[in-house]
Amino acid sequence: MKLLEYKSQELFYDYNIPSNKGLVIDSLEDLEDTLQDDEPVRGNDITAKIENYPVVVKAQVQTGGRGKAGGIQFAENAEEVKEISRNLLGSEIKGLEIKKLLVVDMIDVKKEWYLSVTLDRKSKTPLLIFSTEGGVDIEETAHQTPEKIAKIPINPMMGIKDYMIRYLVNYFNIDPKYLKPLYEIVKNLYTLFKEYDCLLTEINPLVIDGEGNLLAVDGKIDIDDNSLFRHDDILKFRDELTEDAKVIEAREYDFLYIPIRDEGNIGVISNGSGMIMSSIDLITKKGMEVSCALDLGGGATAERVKEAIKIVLENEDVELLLINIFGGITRCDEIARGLEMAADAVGDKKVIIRVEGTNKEAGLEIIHNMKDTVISVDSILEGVDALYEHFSG
Amino acid sequence: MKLLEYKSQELFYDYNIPSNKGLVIDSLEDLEDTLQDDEPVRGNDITAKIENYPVVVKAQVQTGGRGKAGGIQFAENAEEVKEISRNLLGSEIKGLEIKKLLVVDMIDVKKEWYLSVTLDRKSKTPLLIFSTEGGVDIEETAHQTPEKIAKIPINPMMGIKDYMIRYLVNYFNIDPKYLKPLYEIVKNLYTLFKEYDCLLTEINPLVIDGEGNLLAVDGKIDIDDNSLFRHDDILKFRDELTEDAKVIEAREYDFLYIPIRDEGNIGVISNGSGMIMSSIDLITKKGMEVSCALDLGGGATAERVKEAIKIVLENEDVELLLINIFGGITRCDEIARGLEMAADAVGDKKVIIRVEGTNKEAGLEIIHNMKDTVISVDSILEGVDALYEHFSG
Amino acid sequence: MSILVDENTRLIVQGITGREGKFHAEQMLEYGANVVAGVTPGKGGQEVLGVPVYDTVAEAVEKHDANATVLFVPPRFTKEGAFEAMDAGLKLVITIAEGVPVHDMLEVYHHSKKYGATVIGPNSFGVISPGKSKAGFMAHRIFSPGKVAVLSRSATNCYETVFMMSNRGIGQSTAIGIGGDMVPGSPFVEMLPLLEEDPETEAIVLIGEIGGSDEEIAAEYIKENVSKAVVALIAGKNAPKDTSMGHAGAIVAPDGTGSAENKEKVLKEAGAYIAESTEGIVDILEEIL
Amino acid sequence: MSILVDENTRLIVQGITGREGKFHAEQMLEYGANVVAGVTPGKGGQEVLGVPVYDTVAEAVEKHDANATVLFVPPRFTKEGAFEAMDAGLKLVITIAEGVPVHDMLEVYHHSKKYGATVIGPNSFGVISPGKSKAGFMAHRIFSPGKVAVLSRSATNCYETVFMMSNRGIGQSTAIGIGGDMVPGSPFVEMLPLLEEDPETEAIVLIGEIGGSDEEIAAEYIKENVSKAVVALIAGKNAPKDTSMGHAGAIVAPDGTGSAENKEKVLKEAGAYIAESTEGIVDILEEIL
Repeated sequence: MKLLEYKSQELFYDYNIPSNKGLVIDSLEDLEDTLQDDEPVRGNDITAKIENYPVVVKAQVQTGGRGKAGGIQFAENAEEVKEISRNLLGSEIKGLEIKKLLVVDMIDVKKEWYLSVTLDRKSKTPLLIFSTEGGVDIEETAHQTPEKIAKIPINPMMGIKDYMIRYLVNYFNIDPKYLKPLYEIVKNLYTLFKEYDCLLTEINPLVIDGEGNLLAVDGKIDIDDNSLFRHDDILKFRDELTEDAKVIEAREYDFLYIPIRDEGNIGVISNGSGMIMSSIDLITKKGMEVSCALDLGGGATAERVKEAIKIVLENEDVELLLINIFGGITRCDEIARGLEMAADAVGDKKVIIRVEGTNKEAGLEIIHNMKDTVISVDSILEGVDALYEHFSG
Repeated sequence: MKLLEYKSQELFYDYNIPSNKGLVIDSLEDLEDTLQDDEPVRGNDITAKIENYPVVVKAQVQTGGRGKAGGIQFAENAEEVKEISRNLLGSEIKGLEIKKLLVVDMIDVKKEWYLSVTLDRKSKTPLLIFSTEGGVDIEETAHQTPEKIAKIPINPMMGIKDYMIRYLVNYFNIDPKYLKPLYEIVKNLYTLFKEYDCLLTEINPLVIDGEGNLLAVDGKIDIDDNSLFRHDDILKFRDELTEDAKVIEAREYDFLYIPIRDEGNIGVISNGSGMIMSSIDLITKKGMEVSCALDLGGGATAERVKEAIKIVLENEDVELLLINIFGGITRCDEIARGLEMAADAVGDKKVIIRVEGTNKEAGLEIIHNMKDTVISVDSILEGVDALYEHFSG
Repeated sequence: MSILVDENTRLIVQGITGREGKFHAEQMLEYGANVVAGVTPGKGGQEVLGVPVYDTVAEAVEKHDANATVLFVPPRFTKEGAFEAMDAGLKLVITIAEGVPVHDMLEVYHHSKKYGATVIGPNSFGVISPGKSKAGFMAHRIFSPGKVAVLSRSATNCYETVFMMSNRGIGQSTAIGIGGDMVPGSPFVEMLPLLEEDPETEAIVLIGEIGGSDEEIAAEYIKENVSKAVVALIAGKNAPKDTSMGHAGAIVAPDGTGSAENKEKVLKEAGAYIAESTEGIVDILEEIL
Repeated sequence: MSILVDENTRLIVQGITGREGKFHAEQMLEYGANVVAGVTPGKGGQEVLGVPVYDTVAEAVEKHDANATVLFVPPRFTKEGAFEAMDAGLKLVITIAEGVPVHDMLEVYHHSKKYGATVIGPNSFGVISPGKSKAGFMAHRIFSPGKVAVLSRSATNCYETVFMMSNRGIGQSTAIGIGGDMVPGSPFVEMLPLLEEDPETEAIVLIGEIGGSDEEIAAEYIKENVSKAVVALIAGKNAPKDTSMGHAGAIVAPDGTGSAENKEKVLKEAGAYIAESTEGIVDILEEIL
């Protein structure tokens, strides 16, 4: 789960990582109150208010390139904050609704560094990444000038040691006075990484301001979804993320809904991540495009299968549906009955269905009694061929 | 450094290990105050007072077999506490002065278990030791009925896991209701072991009282001397330990003084632990007995050598002195001059001296000018022979 | 004698009294697996399906000389369960659960290397040596004994492949669910030496997918050390970037790390046959065997 | 080619700018050791004795391709220093300091095993391969090249022995200070395989002392795996129980564990010659060589 910037900044604050203070606005009414009372509206323990203008108003959406899209604006006074907020709140950037704004002090930026701790799947350890070329796309830097990025694997039983930072300071020719504050920030960032089960904790840029202080000016935190049971404080923020409504709806039924391509007109339902991927690969190889996919997981009942089909078919882009089931725990007859129950949602749309495994015969019997827009096939390759016949892309 | 019982109990308390409350008495005056005010005199943060009689008065000395030696007595009322305290305070058990008493509630003992965490040098890990046969000498139990003791090595990166305790509970057929409290105690004891750099944390007995509670009734904690720099709170208790005055005196000069045998009449001074042991071994093999030994460590100056010789020879039991030096950092001439400077302390006592290594010639020249009770030899074997000639044991 | 699991495997089922644990213990017993004991804390002394249950793995190991365990415990208890098993001396720990926190697996991974234990999974169907034994929840009816080993991050893609293999007369020596998580207990590369040595294995099917670098690491190893034929499939070529495809591990990083293209490229360079579909795997196998 | 340290050793001195570090770096250089760099945090860029100083071990390793380090740092910084060295990729870490907390050494010990690094000491004189190189503070003048390896928990007993050996014409292949602490980075048993393999070593002197079980563990190994003659001395036979004899490790437990009697007994059973004194070691060597 990728946190919004303001939530990342709050966690930085909790872990004694100096960040620029800010206040969060989620409605124009709150904004009025705030500006009048000179009191913060943040729903957390950081107190902040606008003390000095100009300030920066930042749209809280999970996408890169916010700045270019007008999501970061400067305000000279309270009127301008209101004006900008009116424009931004509720509007969209790259299809994502802006539900919250973060208003922060304008920082006198002298230098911009990059700092992150990420989970390195190759070495199976946390990886500390640092560069004095911050504030820009780090992947670009990594590609163009890899020597400007230092990567230090962290032994999970050892953690951050000060010699690592001494090394960085020498490598990048950094003024030694930053050794101690940088060490503290890295240590704290790593503690946050570990304690919050993070896949990524990133500060970009880590700024040196006019007074020579280090400040985390923008942050990204990605928390392992599988760990959320032990992070109630994070879990409750999930709904505020600007996610696809269908993803949220599917999650309520314990399904995984994955939007694939905006141009796609095929929906895929299957019972397992591998099959979903294989199905999409084969469809795409034939020159067709998948709009979305839904993973039933194991052992779905007819009732739940019905809901899954409805979720996919209510997507207006979906003209064709491929159901590809290899049943172990999942029973083919339950799948077939689920499709039966979803008849209204299906309407006249073509459904290609392939069932294999547990209770296949019983399933096929039900399917064969359906109207002829439901086409039964015996393998995924046959299924893709059948799709191609009806493809209108 | 082995803590006194009351200090161990205090650490147990700090680590949420239930122990029987007690108060510490170190003078009769304090005792009067305490009994009058109904207030505790403990110099620490545990508040305790005598609420119910009878109580147990326990002499705080670092030796086994206190009970048999009269160091543990029962009192029915305040008068008896005073009486016992008058008798015990300042008296000696096995040559150790009783400086403090611990007065604790009398516990209704239903069962006595044994629990410890120790550093196992063989496996280089902490070792959890548990037995339902507590309250007695665990070494005796280990010898007689080893099956009544469970030893569980603890992976230092893993710590205490609840399955270890489930295993113990089953192995010893313990009522499962003790699983959780025992787990908590073991976990806390291990945390204490780690955080205080312990070589041993032992609860013996761990008692089940009349109400079914687990209570640490007597405890031993041994803390790694080399770690004391990070345990100021412990270091300050070192002086209250009933140690040999010579050990303390020698420590002031950074020497290690080791009392060896009460019956011995030979003192040994050397510059290294290995040589000390070798010298004692060879002397003892010849049928002689060493009274005490002093390790100079490396690079002792003449001035410090003088002090070392004085410390050893001021021990009245010492009739003969062996100085055995293999000089690397230690210079033989400094040793010789130190001996010269200690002439008063030496008096007419025989000194066998062997110097080898750095500045040997200069050292020998000084030694050869000394009176003939100072006998120079060329090897440790010669030295032992020379000792034997003058031995009057 | 097969790798990891065979007729000599004396298996413990951790979580045997749970719904899933009991169901699959029964399946395993039916298949002929030698399930010698179950473990559920607090349920020691009971019997399930005629199998004695203990409170701790250590007791089960002591009493039954067990040498492997399969964990049917919830994801949040998988770390503790795996530690308990390794601590009791077991050198093969098969974990099933989907949804184990990746930081937990980091600990399990590094501990297992230190102990010299092999951890399979999590988010895995387990291990089966067809006709001999199985430890996991795979639909064993589709498997058949033979000489092709299958390693797969995905259960369903493995089933598809094995189903067709068996239908077309190509049996399996051992099939191993590497698991779909970011940090598998045993990535492909750690299974390859066992298969290269295994006299019962003639060819290796490697079903990978997008995300991570484990296929690339395997490719390096294959290039230098594997003489047997390797047929590989990489699923997820057309998955969008930076989007998890269901398996926690099946995600291409924003910088492109973990893309199917690179995996296929290096595997091909290492001499592996690249299949375009599960059916394609079987076509290739038919050709080369 | 000797074990651990020889003319190919490219040595770092951690703590080279300190009094001890500098003094012994000079001694090592005089003896011909190839000290390629020094490390002292905050002193990077300086030179000491013509040796460049770096802030971190990693820099020193990168710039000078160092392959070993000796730590002249205070006991409380030994853990951190050893970690830094291992983290920089060094596989030989020699620690000198007396007074390292034993819990620190537990961490270093277990980490070093995981990394496959050899840690010598602490509370050790270091390692010397006479005539080739040395890393430590031993009085090198008494050593002479030859074919007997010396392992010792005690510096002074080692010096005594080596002094007489050299005087009587018996040289040393390598002498290693195992160290006098409770948990040595490399107990005797870990050095024995190297010496058994070492073509330059014909016999092994093992100078143990009371406390712990490392001599017993060594005896087990000697019995099965060491073909070369082993001459052993155990110091501290007549030390009182439960009293530290100066070395933190030289202490017989109240239950008798660590007694000299048992160590001598099992070493004898393993085929080692038992000497009664340092001089006795040399007598035996003269006889058997």
